[in-house]
Amino acid sequence: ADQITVFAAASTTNAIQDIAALYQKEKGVEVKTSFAAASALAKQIEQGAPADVFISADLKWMDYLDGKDKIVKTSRRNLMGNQLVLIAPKGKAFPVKLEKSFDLPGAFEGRWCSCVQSVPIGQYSQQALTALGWWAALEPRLAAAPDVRSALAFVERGECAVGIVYATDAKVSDKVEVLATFPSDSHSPVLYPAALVQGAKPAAKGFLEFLASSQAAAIFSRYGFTVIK
Amino acid sequence: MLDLNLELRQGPFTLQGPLTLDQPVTGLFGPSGCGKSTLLRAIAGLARPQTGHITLNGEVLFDAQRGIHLPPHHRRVGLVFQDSQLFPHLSVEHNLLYGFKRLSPKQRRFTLAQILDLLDISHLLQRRPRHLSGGERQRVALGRTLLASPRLLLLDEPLAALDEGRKQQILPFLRRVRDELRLPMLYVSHAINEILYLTPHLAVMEQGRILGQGPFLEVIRQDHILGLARSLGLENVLQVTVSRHEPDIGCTTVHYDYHELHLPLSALPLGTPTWIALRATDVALARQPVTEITIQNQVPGRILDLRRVADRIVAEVDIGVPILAEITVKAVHDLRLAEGDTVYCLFKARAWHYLGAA
Amino acid sequence: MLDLNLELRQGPFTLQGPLTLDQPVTGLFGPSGCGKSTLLRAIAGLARPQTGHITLNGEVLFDAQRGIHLPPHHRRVGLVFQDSQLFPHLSVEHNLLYGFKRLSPKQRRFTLAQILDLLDISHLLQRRPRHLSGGERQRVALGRTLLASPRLLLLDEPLAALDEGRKQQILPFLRRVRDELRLPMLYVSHAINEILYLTPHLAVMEQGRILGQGPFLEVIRQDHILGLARSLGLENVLQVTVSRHEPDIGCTTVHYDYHELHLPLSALPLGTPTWIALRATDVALARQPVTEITIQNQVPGRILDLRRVADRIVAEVDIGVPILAEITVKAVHDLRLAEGDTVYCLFKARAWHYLGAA
Amino acid sequence: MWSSLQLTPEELSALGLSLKVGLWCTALVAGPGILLGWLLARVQFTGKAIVDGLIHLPLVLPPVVPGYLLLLLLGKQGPLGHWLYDMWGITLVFTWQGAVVASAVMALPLMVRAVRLAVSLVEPRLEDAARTLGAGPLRVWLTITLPLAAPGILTGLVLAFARSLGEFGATVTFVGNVAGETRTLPLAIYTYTQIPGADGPALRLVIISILLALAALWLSELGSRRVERLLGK
Amino acid sequence: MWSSLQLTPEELSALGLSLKVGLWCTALVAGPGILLGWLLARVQFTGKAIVDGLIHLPLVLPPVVPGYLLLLLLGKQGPLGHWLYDMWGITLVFTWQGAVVASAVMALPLMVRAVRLAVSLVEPRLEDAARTLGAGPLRVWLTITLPLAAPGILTGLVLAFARSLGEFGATVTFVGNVAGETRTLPLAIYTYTQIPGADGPALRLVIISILLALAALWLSELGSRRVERLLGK
Ligand SMILES: Nc1ncnc2c1ncn2[C@@H]1O[C@H](COP(=O)(O)OP(=O)(O)OP(=O)(O)O)[C@@H](O)[C@H]1O
Ligand SMILES: Nc1ncnc2c1ncn2[C@@H]1O[C@H](COP(=O)(O)OP(=O)(O)OP(=O)(O)O)[C@@H](O)[C@H]1O
Ligand code: MOO
Ligand SMILES: [Mg+2]
Ligand SMILES: [Mg+2]
Repeated sequence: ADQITVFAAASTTNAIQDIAALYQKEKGVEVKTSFAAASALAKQIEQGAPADVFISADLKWMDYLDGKDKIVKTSRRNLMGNQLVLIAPKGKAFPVKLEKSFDLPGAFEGRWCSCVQSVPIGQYSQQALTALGWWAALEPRLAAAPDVRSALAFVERGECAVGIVYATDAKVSDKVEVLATFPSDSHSPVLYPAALVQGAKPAAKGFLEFLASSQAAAIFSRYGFTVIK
Repeated sequence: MLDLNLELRQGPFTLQGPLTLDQPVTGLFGPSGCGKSTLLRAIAGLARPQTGHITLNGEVLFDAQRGIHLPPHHRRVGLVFQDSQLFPHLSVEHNLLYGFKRLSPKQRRFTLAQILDLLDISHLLQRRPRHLSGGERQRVALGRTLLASPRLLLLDEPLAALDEGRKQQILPFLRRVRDELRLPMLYVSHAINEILYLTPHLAVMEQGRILGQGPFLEVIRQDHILGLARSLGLENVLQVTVSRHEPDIGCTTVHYDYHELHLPLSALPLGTPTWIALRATDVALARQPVTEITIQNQVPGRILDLRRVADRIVAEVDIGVPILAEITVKAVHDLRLAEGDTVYCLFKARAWHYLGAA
Repeated sequence: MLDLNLELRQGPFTLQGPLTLDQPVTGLFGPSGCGKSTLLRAIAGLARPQTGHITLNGEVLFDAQRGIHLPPHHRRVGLVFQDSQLFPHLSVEHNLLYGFKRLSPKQRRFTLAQILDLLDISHLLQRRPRHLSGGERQRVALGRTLLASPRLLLLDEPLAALDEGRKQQILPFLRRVRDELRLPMLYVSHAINEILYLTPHLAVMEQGRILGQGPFLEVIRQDHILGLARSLGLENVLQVTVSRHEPDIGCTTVHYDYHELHLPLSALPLGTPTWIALRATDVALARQPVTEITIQNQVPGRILDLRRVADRIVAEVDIGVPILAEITVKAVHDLRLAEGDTVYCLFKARAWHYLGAA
Repeated sequence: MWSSLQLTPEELSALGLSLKVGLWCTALVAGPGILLGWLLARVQFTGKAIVDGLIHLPLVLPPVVPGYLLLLLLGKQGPLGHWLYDMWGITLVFTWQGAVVASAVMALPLMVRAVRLAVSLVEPRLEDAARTLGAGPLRVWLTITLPLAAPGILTGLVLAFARSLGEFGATVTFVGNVAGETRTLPLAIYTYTQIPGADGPALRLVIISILLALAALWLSELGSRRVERLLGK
Repeated sequence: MWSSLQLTPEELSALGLSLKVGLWCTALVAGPGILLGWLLARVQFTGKAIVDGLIHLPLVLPPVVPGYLLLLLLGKQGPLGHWLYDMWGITLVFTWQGAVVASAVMALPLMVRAVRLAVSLVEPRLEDAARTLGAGPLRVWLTITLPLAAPGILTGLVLAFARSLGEFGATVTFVGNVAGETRTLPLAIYTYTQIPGADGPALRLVIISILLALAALWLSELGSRRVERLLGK
């Protein structure tokens, strides 16, 4: 049977696993997956890793590989999107208005959680908070996590009064409450691009197409992603 | 003062037996591997017997039945190890002071200077044990234990690696320690003359058992230990009393029964009962008193027994006490000696040695 | 066969001097810390001198100038360490076989059974060194080196921790090794009688220097070594020739010049020149020959000198060779002895001991 | 990228923090490490296997797991963290003290193992000798066992310091990545590796780490030579 | 979550892989670790400080850095990786063999340190004794030095195995996270922690890790008792 290898950003783990299993069952193509930080995956592909499909958590690592001619440009597409939400530990919710007039920095004490600005969620957070005029006041109070899951854990454990995570993460946690969803114009769109890696096996093409199928879309939305039409 | 009765098994070996030390110094004597070191370890508290008890000056150090096992550091029993066991990370000075510095001045029985001087180790103070010779190590180990001022001193071949000169220096010191500080000792050595210099009291071990114990003479006369005296060349031991000192002619006169003996000058107080010893080979026999001869001691006696032993004859002569004389077959022929004859036993003054106060 | 001249500095200590060993066995004698062990280590190749050379049977083991330093395992020089240095992770058996099993059968000079038997260690074969007594360890170390069949044997106080009985067992064996296997040895001991049993050849060290070397008598008569003989109680050493054996009366007769001496029976072949020794305290003096006495040897001589030494008198009597006699002041008074007098020296046969073939 | 050999303020802060955390971690781990190492080498007690297992856990699990467990235990809502805060006003999460705790937990097994090894090689007869000289267990331990195990203690401390310099997973999970507070060198390096094309700054930090480690190793060599001399080698 | 005590195929695969990687890592690290540990303890040579530093690097850097360096060096395009592939057809990236290499690199400093410590505590006089018995340097090394350093070697092997069981950062960076090939227990745990709400399966894996570690420790205790008996303690 054919076999393909999919490198996917860690935050897509659950969805991609399900889709891969489904694809394997339907098409008889064995799908191997490797989940890690997009940065690690990109570097591995750059070094000639035997990946057929790359699914990134943001645009910049896809651009990075694109710039190095490591992906098949024509195959690149955005699979899905996500939203940014402001969360608080369960039971510690407070009213928030995502408007410049609202004083978010004054509305809670201590630190807030997101990720370092070098990972996408960190960057989106910065953009959104800047847009709302809170960044300068909140930047020193940032407790960054290496990934969204860790950021979520800090809020779940009440270490941070608020946090900014993806809607997909907030959705599955029963220990946090969503205070508000950031308007999509307050930050660059959260997009998950996918592409064939240079030299990918022919069978990979089918999988990339399957990712755009309605079956896949159902799975994405089940996990809280916004499906891109 | 030390009383014990115990059984200690280690591997195939079992140490066993009662032992009572009521003498200032007791020599512990026995062939290699008979259990001497193990016994010392048990007394010091480093090895725990399976059964029995150990009592020191009435204090129970160990009692299997009552579950008492006083730890070593509460026993104040000093042990000079056969293989020195100096602390490799400490200088000689700190090795010496290890037990000493924790003592209150009142408890200290020696000063560092005294010990350095006696053992001639002042020049080694800053050295590490690794940079010492075998004998130097042994001396430091002895000094370390002495400075810890124990109430019982266990010495495991402390002078084995030392030259004659050093031994002659350290032994008198140990005797002073015995007499002046009244520090009791259990002294393991294969050199019987070292032991006898310190004490006539002996415990003899073999294969884990204490075969006998008591005054040297009594112990070695016991049938099962007889070989010992012979192998040591110390067959004659007498108890005598000091009657006269003549320093000008270098002579000390002692007596037993109604006999007088002339010995080399000693410092023993008059009237002191003391043990003296003589090899059987140092006894000559004559038919008549001999005049014009430097042999001072000529004691008449009766031949009890003439036995051929290998190539020589051992004569037992009764001079108030039985004395063994080892003489050649030729001499017996020439003199036509026979049992029952009266003979004079000739002993050179300097052939006797003092074993110490009785 | 062994020739060396070297200088080796370690810390404040310097080992220095030439040494030539051309005898089957040489005794190495000297006070604690004088450098005996260091010398053995240099010969074995474990310590590297700063200057000088070491040659064994014409082969250069070490030469500072030529930069030659043969590693220890190419020297085939066996060293029995003062502190045994058994391998703690190997059983006694594997310790013993460590050097042995690598040898071709032709190179082997002993069998395991021989060594086990001699040293009486068969029952220890499966033990670990940690579970051995001090003397047992020393015996295993000796056995291990013997089994490695070296061409030169360096022994560093190999019998120090052993009882008299074991020494009497091992020394004759070492003598057989010397005679039958012609295995040369350098034997360090503080017990001069051990050394003299194996050889009359001695090297004497002090403070890192080799003071003298040669036949015992010559060495100890050297002014700067004089104290040694006294401290050992071996002031009289004679070279004699065996003239007669009388086993029935247990007597061996020897002669020097025109004098005869009666000694205990020995196994030396007739005509053999040999060394015998006697303590000064074992010599008695008489004005006349004494009859009817068991003292066999009565040799006339002339008093050369009468010296008071502490509480006693040392008389030097010329009986063909000078003999020292230690007698009491009282005896000198009683006999009115004076220099120039003719006296008879009385020696008991059994007071002599054999030092070995000259 | 080498435009300046001068350290940027961020680099300086990460370096200083790493050094601080490393030294505190080493100090914190020393006592328990020595005690536990000795205990495991010398004392037989029930539950020894469990203590042994617990100590090794941080080594056998991916670092984020101990980090997460620390968060559960020492976080504001954690049983111990709660108590620490109420009783002493101590907060560990998001503070450099927390980073110290995280790397100490990760370094402990290394320290314990090294000490245990060295203690097991100490000659018990020397301890016996000390006891006959009147030294009680504590004095024997302090004056004989510990000094003779010093090479192992030193090795353990070096390993602990080194481990702390490299510790990332547990730290970031437990105390997050807060600039100037918990952003040690590894966390700063991680931050740069997440930015495409930021290899230069990352490499600078890596080199700073390496230099710091070399300096520490060099110091430890000096120490180990001292120890060897102390032990009379 | 405890619905079944039976391991799922994924769990089994991760467990088997961890075990395989751990054992191979331990085996791989043994030789160089012993050699380097002995070298650093006993031999003076120029560049010793550099060798020492190099060995410690994986310890002092966050694990992703050595992982990335391995990728650069041993990747298909890396100088060494290229050669390995051309000459021997060996691919390390994304293979379990690569995972072995990654954890071996991370474990090496621990192994080296333990061996070095033990060798430095071996009595050189015993080696002297062996030499006078005719043993050349190699035989002395094999029959005296190594056996006497056995406790250190054992400790080093335990640490190496444990480190390999917990190794995450270098592995995921160098060989990725491919189920059945490189997804060892730590990577599997990571994968679950990336799935919101999958704490249960993650915990199961953590417990499997712990049990595996305990089993390994228990085995090593047996070994260490054997070694102690061997050393006549
Ligand atoms: N490594 C060393 N560094 C400095 N000095 C040393 C070293 N080893 C030995 N010494 C010194 O060298 C001298 C000679 O030591 P050596 O062991 O050769 O004496 P020895 O004659 O064998 O004495 P002993 O009869 O006591 O064994 C001693 O004074 C000793 O203190
Ligand atoms: N740990 C041990 N396990 C088993 N047997 C031992 C142990 N230690 C000593 N032995 C044995 O116990 C016996 C007594 O040993 P010990 O050391 O007391 O003898 P020793 O009389 O001091 O001998 P030496 O004069 O040779 O020093 C020996 O036979 C020895 O082999
Ligand atoms: O193995 Mo980690 O999680 O990069 O410190
Ligand atoms: Mg003993
Ligand atoms: Mg010596």
